[in-house]
Amino acid sequence: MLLKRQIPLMIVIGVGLLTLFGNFINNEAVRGFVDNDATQWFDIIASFAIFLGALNMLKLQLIKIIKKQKNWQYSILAVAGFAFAIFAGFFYRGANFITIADIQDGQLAIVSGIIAEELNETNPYDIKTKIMGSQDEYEIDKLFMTEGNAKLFMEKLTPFVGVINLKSKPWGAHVQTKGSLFYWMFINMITPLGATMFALLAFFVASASYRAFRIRNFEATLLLVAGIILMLGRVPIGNLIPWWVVSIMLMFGIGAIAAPFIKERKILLGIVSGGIIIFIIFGTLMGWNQTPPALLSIPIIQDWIFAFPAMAGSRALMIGIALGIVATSFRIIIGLDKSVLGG
Amino acid sequence: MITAEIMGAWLVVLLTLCIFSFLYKDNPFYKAAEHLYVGVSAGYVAVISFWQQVQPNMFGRLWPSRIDVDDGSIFTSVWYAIYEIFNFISTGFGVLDRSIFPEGGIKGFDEIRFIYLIPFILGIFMLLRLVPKLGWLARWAIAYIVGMAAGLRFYGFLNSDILIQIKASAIDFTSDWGTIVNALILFIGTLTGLIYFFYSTEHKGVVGRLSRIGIYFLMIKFGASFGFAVMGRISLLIGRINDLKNYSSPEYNYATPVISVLIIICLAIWSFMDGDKKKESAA
Amino acid sequence: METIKKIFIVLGSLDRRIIFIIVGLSVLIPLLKPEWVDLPIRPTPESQIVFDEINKLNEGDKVLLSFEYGPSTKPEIHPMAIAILKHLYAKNIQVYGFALWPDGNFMSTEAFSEVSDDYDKKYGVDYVNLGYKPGGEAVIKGIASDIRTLYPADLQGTSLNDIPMMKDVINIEDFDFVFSLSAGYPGSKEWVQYACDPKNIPLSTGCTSIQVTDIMPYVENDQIRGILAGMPGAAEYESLVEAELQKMEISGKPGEASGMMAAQSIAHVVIVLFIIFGNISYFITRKKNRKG
Amino acid sequence: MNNKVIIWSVLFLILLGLYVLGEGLIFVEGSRVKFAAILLVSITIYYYIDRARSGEEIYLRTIPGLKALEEAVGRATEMGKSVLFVPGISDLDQVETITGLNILGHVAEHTAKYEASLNVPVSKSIVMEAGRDICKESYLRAGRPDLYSDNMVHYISDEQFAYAAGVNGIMQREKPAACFYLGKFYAESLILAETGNSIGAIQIAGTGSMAQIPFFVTACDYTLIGEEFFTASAYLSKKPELLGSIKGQDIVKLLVMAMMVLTVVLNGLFQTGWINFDILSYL
Repeated sequence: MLLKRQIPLMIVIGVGLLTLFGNFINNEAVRGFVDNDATQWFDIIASFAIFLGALNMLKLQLIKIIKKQKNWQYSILAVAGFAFAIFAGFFYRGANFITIADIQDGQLAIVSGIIAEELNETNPYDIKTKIMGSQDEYEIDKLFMTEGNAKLFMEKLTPFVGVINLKSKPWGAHVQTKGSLFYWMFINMITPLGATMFALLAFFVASASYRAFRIRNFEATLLLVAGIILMLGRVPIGNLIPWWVVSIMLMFGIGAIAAPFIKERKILLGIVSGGIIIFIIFGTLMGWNQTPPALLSIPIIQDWIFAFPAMAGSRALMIGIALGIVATSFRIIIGLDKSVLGG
Repeated sequence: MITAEIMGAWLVVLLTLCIFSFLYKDNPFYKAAEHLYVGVSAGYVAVISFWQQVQPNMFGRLWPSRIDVDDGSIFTSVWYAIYEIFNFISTGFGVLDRSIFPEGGIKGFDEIRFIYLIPFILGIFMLLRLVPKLGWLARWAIAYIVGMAAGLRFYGFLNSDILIQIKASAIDFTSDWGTIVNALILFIGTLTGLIYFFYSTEHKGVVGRLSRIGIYFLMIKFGASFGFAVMGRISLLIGRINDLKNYSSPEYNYATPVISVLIIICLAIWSFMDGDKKKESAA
Repeated sequence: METIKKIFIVLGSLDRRIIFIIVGLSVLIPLLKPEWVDLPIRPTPESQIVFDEINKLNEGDKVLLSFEYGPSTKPEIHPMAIAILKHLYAKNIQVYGFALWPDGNFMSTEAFSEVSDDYDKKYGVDYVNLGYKPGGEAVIKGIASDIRTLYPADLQGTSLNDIPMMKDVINIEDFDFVFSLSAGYPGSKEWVQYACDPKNIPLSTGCTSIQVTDIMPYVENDQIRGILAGMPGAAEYESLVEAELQKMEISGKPGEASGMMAAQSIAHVVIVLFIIFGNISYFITRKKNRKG
Repeated sequence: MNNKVIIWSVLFLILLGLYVLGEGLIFVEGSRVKFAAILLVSITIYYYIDRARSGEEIYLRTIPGLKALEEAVGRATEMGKSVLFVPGISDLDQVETITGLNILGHVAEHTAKYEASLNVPVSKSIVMEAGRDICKESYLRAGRPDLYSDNMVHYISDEQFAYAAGVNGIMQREKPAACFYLGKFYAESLILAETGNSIGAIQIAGTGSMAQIPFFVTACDYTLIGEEFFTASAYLSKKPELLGSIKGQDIVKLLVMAMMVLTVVLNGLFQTGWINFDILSYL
């Protein structure tokens, strides 16, 4: 019982209090530990948690394959994808590059010509200056995925160059360099899959806008109107909407607000249509066609809605959520909330 | 000539169209792409956090490069002997070339920090959660993460999301009428918004009316988030269709048109066969 | 009148896939033919504030540019990264790249390589890329207190001591400005809470549209100086930077986001029409059911 | 009761005094207000949790959402149709999933009483186990264990959109009269709410994920917004720490609102020069 319950709880309370009041303690040793080492430990354990997540996923997929549950064939793809990522991360580096040194005199022009053609750059001149500029050896700015391609290119250079050798980026940095298999996997597998999953949502939002977003009460009306004004105001097409269209929308808005107070349908319709006609006549007389007033342009209205009413709602929500998180963190730090430690 | 570049482009188009095929119906193409994504992204995140954090910051601190740390004592040579054992295991008993544990220690830090054995052990405890019998050890590691996250968030949210927001509600009465009115709207909106999330009294009478005004401000805020959410999703769709457009050029051997025709044909065949199967099972 | 009502009722039960096709076309056509819908871009006040804040920086200042977005949010944020880099390079400001997301490494490498050659900036002197560390808020706290314990070496593995521009940089207080390219958690909110508020370093951010309303209160009282909201924000910043570059007679490639504004506008109009028609058909069917 | 208040406020002053004394030596200068705020919030919340745990009845207003849930189950029984409950797509490590399952217990009690059929499709196996225990217990408490069957709570798929497609299938086939979406949701909330709308079901949603609230508000008949969702679950769970914590949060909310009003007033007076105490320099 001590090992399973008490000690983890002591860790939570101890680390929680230390991190919280670490912000106030003045002596260097404690502050150094809290701000640097403690955060480093947090990052290291967070990395192990990521490994745990990956292994968990792997376990689930393997069970699905072994037990031949529904759609188990697709789990093979998941395991194969995971294996490919590990292979590109730990076993096959790629990112090979070539360094050349002491080019035979007079051959510099030919060498920089070959390099320029490989990097399909227009003039070999700036490569020439770079080669002259480099002290002992010059690293050709091209990374080859496979050693085979690199060797092919080396043959073209060997006759003109004294020293030439094939190197590859150090382990660890290969995970970010352009020519590595890992980078190829990121650009050609993770990017399209990740990005397209999100792009699907645009379609779902569109069909939901048509079939689900209804003005069922005054709150939903406020929400949809604010959303529409924001969507139109934030894109260039917003400034094309003429002032009289905006005034019609305003009159409809006033009609919607007045609706609960005026029972009679006919009177309400009369007020709204009358208002629109007066608005337009007044507007054309005042010459709004040439210089439309700021108040009747969607982008300006959108700026105001964004900066004040929406801001107020956002601040109220932010304080509300922050209080919830502060209360939950407080319960965790004094050890009241044990469910957080898991099953 | 098929280069890695063109092969990559075709793969991008294939995977993009497989995911988009979900719009027609949940079909084998979508399931395949989805499961591939689950596998690859899990592996990807694990590799990145190993090479970016665990190897340089943990192993790097336990076994820094020996030259600047070696004081010739037996203890250091024993310590680096362990390092060699780790390397022996990690290179598949000497088969592969050295990768995770380079020759003579990891460059980066200049002193051995034995205190970093603690996160190393806690990290291993975290992995033990997979072993049913020893699963409880993981709680120690989770406790550290939960405790520190609570400490960080208590201070961070209280300071930035409450104290500074109170300070921000101050109104500059010397400025022009327009700013004062707007600042008042902001102030009233925030107060009434907070009253809506109040649970200690019934929302009747004055409190009821104030909370109604509060919900109106909240609804305008949700309207703004609704507008932004639609805007964001459309931008991402534009990004994808722009990629498909770029990859339909001859430079990539017309990847998009060719693959989309192929997928449409396969989908038609599949849904035709799938239709029969359903009829049989239904009959 | 009767026939119009019948049309709306039929429209009311439109099949989802027809709506998908309409949305698909409303994005594809303006992308293929951007010149049909060529509209001037009007910067919102918040984008203008971001531009003015960065324009105030002068030569030799140090800016921390943090990449916390991935492939799925690249269309919104990457054009911002390119525009910000152009602006900073044109003013000869030193750029320090960080990443709080694993994918941030690739995004930063791509952004740096795309722009640095046009302004012939050298790695290690004008810009450096320190890369990603897992841990979210804890990483920001580490950067705020001591960068060297967190980052022994940069992304390419060269240790910090032999990078010239890292010489006198200890922690966040040595930076004149922080710009967070953020698409979620950890992102600009955590930069405010764990670095820029406690150490009061000026911070500005470009983020995905979905996040804007959650960090708006920070923008209102200058905890974050202005905000670039989604792809339209990127397009606005691009047009501001282009105007500035013309003034400084520096030629540069046009921005990506501005070209997509046509598609964004048309798609928004289509969604707004969907909402309006959806509600009209809803009212008509409801009134008919009540009568029928 | 009020001598506890005195004890706590004396303790607060002592701790603050100690801090002020230690400033510069042990403690950092310049964050006195932050330290006082942390102390004040902690003491207030602990004070109310302590009162709740010592058995005192904590008054919380009725949550309209819960009433809407009960009415919807009643109407579903009248129409002889089933009730669909979606507990979100996250695992038990998310607070919102636990909150959703709490409310599931309450709904299950009503479906047992009204003898309406309940259908709970889930996306994670652990959530399925927890859901089955909660439903069994509720049916027992309502005195109708015979009506409970294990396949009421059934697993569909781990993947986000495949799960949404599966739940859509159930909605179109069974045409439930009431659909409840209570838990942590991401973008799939749109697909569920849209299909629920197309079959004319009464839809009630509740989530802490702020990004999905706008879509739920426009597509569903009733939505429990963020804090309301958590409060409803605490209200049902009758756990003293949760009820006391909510009461404590309410009181802190009052303090925050009072401070905002004070800041505006004092700052206004300072600007017009009537007092020379600048509150902003303190915050």
